[in-house]
Amino acid sequence: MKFISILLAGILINNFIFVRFLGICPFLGVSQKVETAVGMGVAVTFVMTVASGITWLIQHYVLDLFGIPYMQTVAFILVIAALVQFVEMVIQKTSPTLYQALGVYLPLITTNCAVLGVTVLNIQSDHNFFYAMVNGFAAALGFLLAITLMAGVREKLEFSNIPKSLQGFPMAFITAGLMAVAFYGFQGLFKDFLVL
Amino acid sequence: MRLRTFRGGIYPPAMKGTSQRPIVDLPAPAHVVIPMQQHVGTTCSPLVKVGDTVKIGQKIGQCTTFISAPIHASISGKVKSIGAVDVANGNKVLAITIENDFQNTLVEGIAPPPPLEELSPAEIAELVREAGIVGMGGAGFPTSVKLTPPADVKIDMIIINAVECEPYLTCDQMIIIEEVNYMISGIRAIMKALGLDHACIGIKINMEGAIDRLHEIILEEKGIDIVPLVPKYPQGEERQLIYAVTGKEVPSGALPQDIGIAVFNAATAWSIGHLLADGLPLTERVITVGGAVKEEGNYRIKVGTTVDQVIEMVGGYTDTPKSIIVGGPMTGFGLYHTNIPLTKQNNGVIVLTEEHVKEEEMTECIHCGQCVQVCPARIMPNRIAKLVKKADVDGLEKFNVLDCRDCAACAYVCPAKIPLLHYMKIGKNYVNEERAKNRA
Amino acid sequence: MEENKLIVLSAPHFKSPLTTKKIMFTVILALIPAAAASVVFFGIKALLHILISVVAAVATEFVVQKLLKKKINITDGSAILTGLLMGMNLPAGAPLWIGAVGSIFAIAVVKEAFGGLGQNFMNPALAARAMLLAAWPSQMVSWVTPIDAIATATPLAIAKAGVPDTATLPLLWDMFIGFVGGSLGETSALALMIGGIYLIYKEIIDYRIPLSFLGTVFVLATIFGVDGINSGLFHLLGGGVMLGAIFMATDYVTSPSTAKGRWIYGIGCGLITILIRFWGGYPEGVSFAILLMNICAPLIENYTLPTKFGKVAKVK
Amino acid sequence: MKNKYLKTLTDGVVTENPLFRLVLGTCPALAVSSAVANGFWMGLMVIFVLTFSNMLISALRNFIPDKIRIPCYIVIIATFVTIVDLLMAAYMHEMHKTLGIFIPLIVVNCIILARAESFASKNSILHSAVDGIGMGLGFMAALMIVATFREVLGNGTFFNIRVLPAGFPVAKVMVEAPGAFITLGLVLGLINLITARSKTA
Repeated sequence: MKFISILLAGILINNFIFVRFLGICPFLGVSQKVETAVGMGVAVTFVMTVASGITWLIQHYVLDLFGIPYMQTVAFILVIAALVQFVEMVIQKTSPTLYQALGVYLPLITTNCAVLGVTVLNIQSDHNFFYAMVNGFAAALGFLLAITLMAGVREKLEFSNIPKSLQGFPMAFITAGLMAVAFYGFQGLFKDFLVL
Repeated sequence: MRLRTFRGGIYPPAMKGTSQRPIVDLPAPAHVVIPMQQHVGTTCSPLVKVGDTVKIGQKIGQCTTFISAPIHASISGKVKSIGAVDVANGNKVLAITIENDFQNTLVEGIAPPPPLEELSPAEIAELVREAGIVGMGGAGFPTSVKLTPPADVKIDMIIINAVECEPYLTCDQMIIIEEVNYMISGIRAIMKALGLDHACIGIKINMEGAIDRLHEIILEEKGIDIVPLVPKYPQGEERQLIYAVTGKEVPSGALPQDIGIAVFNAATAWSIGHLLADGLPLTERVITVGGAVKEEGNYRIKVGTTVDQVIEMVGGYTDTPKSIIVGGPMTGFGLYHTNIPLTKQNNGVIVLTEEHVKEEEMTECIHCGQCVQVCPARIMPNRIAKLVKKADVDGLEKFNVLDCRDCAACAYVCPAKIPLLHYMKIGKNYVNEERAKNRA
Repeated sequence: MEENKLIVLSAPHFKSPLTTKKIMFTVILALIPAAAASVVFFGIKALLHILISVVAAVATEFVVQKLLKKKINITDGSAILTGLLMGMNLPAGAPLWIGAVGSIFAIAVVKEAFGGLGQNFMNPALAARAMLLAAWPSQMVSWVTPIDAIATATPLAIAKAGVPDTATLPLLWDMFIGFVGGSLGETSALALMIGGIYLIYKEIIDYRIPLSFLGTVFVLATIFGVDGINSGLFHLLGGGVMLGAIFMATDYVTSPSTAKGRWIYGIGCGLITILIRFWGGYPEGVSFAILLMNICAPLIENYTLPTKFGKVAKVK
Repeated sequence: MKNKYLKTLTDGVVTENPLFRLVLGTCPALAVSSAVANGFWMGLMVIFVLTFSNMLISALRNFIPDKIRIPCYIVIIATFVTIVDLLMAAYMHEMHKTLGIFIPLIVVNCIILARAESFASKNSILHSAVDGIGMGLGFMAALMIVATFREVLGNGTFFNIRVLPAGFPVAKVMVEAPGAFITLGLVLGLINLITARSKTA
């Protein structure tokens, strides 16, 4: 149950983009085309899930053990940066096609605050190792959903005659705002069943 | 019997007020203007000079390439001038103007050909070619070319297009009612030329008189079937007709002959029938004159009669014309002036008044999707129009703009009054240019 | 011969008499029964709500188009329609200014900011309604009973509040006629259906969206409903499903234009509606369902492109 | 000399305002602009981190190997972020709780890394410090402008002082997610409009 709860919460109810404001930069920057948006979303999903696991281990077996929890930010960001580098190298070696598809997005992920955000939140909400990874995965799926939908809408808006001063970022924000209103519909979903 | 049809399409008002008007022979005009291109393919070169005397049926335009059709004088008289004139589709084409001497002299050597039983397929094709017969439904594709398919193509089905789905036009209907025998003998010739013993006639169920006439006649005619079709536009579009009759879709980018089907217009078969009867090349045809003219009706005219001559002969306008169209109102050409010669291809002259020609205000596309619902090619005119505005060639390829068959159903239904057909044509140009560039 | 007066247009030279404007006014006409019903049930307040919303919408359209130096086309009826829908989506007990704010937001931010007619991605009236609900939650649920205008809850809210008690639930017949609490325009299923049938008969709207939307709601509510209280019929007649399925989900601009896409879109609307009604935080989910499907519409359309004629393995 | 610093400062606040012109640091901008006070404190922290990280990176710019410069920058930034995090936790406990996760997330605020990469690694310590202050101030000002709209309309207060009458029906949505996105979008549009006008004028 908790597994489903976390998934639903991450994807719909507490969507990282529309509710928590995490990962806005790539959400706005890489959502012009559905194809690239999906690529970015998939890359983020992978990194967030793995990063959630690794940072959980670091927190519990390094930081807590040595009594230096205040080093969390520094340690986590380094782990994420290293992880992204590592993933990039592995993908490049093992699957050139995947690398071609995701390669360009990987370096951008380091500064995606959703990644650091979810790892910190995992620790704050006392998830165990498994649920930390589930949470990372769910949050990333939420990101994937949001960025894909956004890209779909923006592809359509390409043909719209948007007033000049609203073109680009302003319009992207307004669009995201309207999407956030729609996501209100998921608030309180399954609140009698969910265990969070 | 369940009526057959295709997916999509529209029901424009039929406006077929002329549907029971007998064919009237219009007198030969004082002069005719005969363009040297009345068909798909290469332009013919004139065989006569200014001042020459010509006779009815005399070959005056000749071309040596395979895809073309020779051109004949439709009246006897003197060649007054040779030069470029405006034709219906907006182009300028070399034309021969002949002044009528009203002697109606036939050219020597015109005689009925031997009976069909004695002709070989090649001889039939050659007769048709020499008579200058082309697709008379509007496209103008040389009929002889269709009668001699390439060696690797096996035609196993003949469909006669008697659908006449455009509003106003009724000339094919009257041909069937009054002169069905010519059409049938033409169909027989086509069957023989292609070595088949079977043909289908696709016809709309609401063609009063014509259907009954056909039913009467085919009781005696073996191997000719009637396929009644839903009176929908563009049922007469070649691919939609084939689909309705056979259930087969002509593959995108391919020709009907690639799936073994050949389609001939009813009027084309009719003119082959006439050729077999009297040996006279194609110099006359039947057109519908409709709209705001005194005597609406179906008229037999000499090829090369101009639009203003026709209108004068039918008694002139009854109201101020706003738009004059050669062909049907869906796919025909709007004229800038009426000094335009009518060719073998043209099946109608329609005079529209204020009632139908409104310069409606265009609004933004409201994405109603009507064009998508009606498109017989099942492409998305709404998206294509937007892509054309952005000159997005890749997008246009992706949205299959080249599959558009110019039926104009999209532009007909568009509530925003966006000239979608116009955009589709531009889109096709973009893609074709890009492809040509890539080939180069 | 007045040759130079000939008008040469690109083919076709015949066009259907239907125009954007006619479509808009036909939809407005189809909404009149429901609007009239709302005035009958909720009195002069309903009329005021509707009038204020319409006037605000048209005025906003005018001002924005003037400011953007665009062609003024407030007569095309689209702003009137948005205003009308806005007004009909308000509870009778709401303060009068709220419709004006909603209309201004709908036209200025949801419609004109995206380029105006035909270019927005969300239904303006619905987006504004959801925004109002988020901004003023208490005012936007100030339902009153018809005629005597006593504060009440909507049938859906009663059903959601807990163990369904047949005594407090309104009769299905009342819900069909519209004699229950709810947004102005949504209560009378009868009046809405009259409008809907008229629109389908006039071929203004495609039957696919209302049919799949209502069908999904009916089927799911029947499956998951409890003891005939939360029944399929109850969920069809209660809340804004009728209004939404007939007048809002069918908004051309924000729904897919492909036939297959419209089925998916309608089913999606129904699914999310039931999801929110049965397990969500709100008693009513129609607006959110349609808004969420608005967001999905471009993707749905892109994945349901019609198969072009003759798309078969190439001969030879 | 003086002009150069002044220009850097005004660049940061006005012409190259990180939020309004460069559209960087949008996550915290959306998250903390629900109240002016939040914006103010977030801005202050960003000024602190940005100035010091700029100075340190500028000081070390000749010693950091080019290949690993980004990780080095991140470590430096993360260190300063940890310092403000701890300071806030100690002295501004309420505010620390309100801003929550967005304090550690200053690390990945693109403004800071962007300035390190594009400015501090190429300029003198003093100049980099001025740039940090300018950019930070610009960010803070932008946050507070957006927050003003949101707090006044959404809560009826400005810097926690009530400015709208008590009965005024404030729009709750303004302090929530949709309000954040739409306000920022509209403010950005407005600024584009003003810039375009002033350029043509």
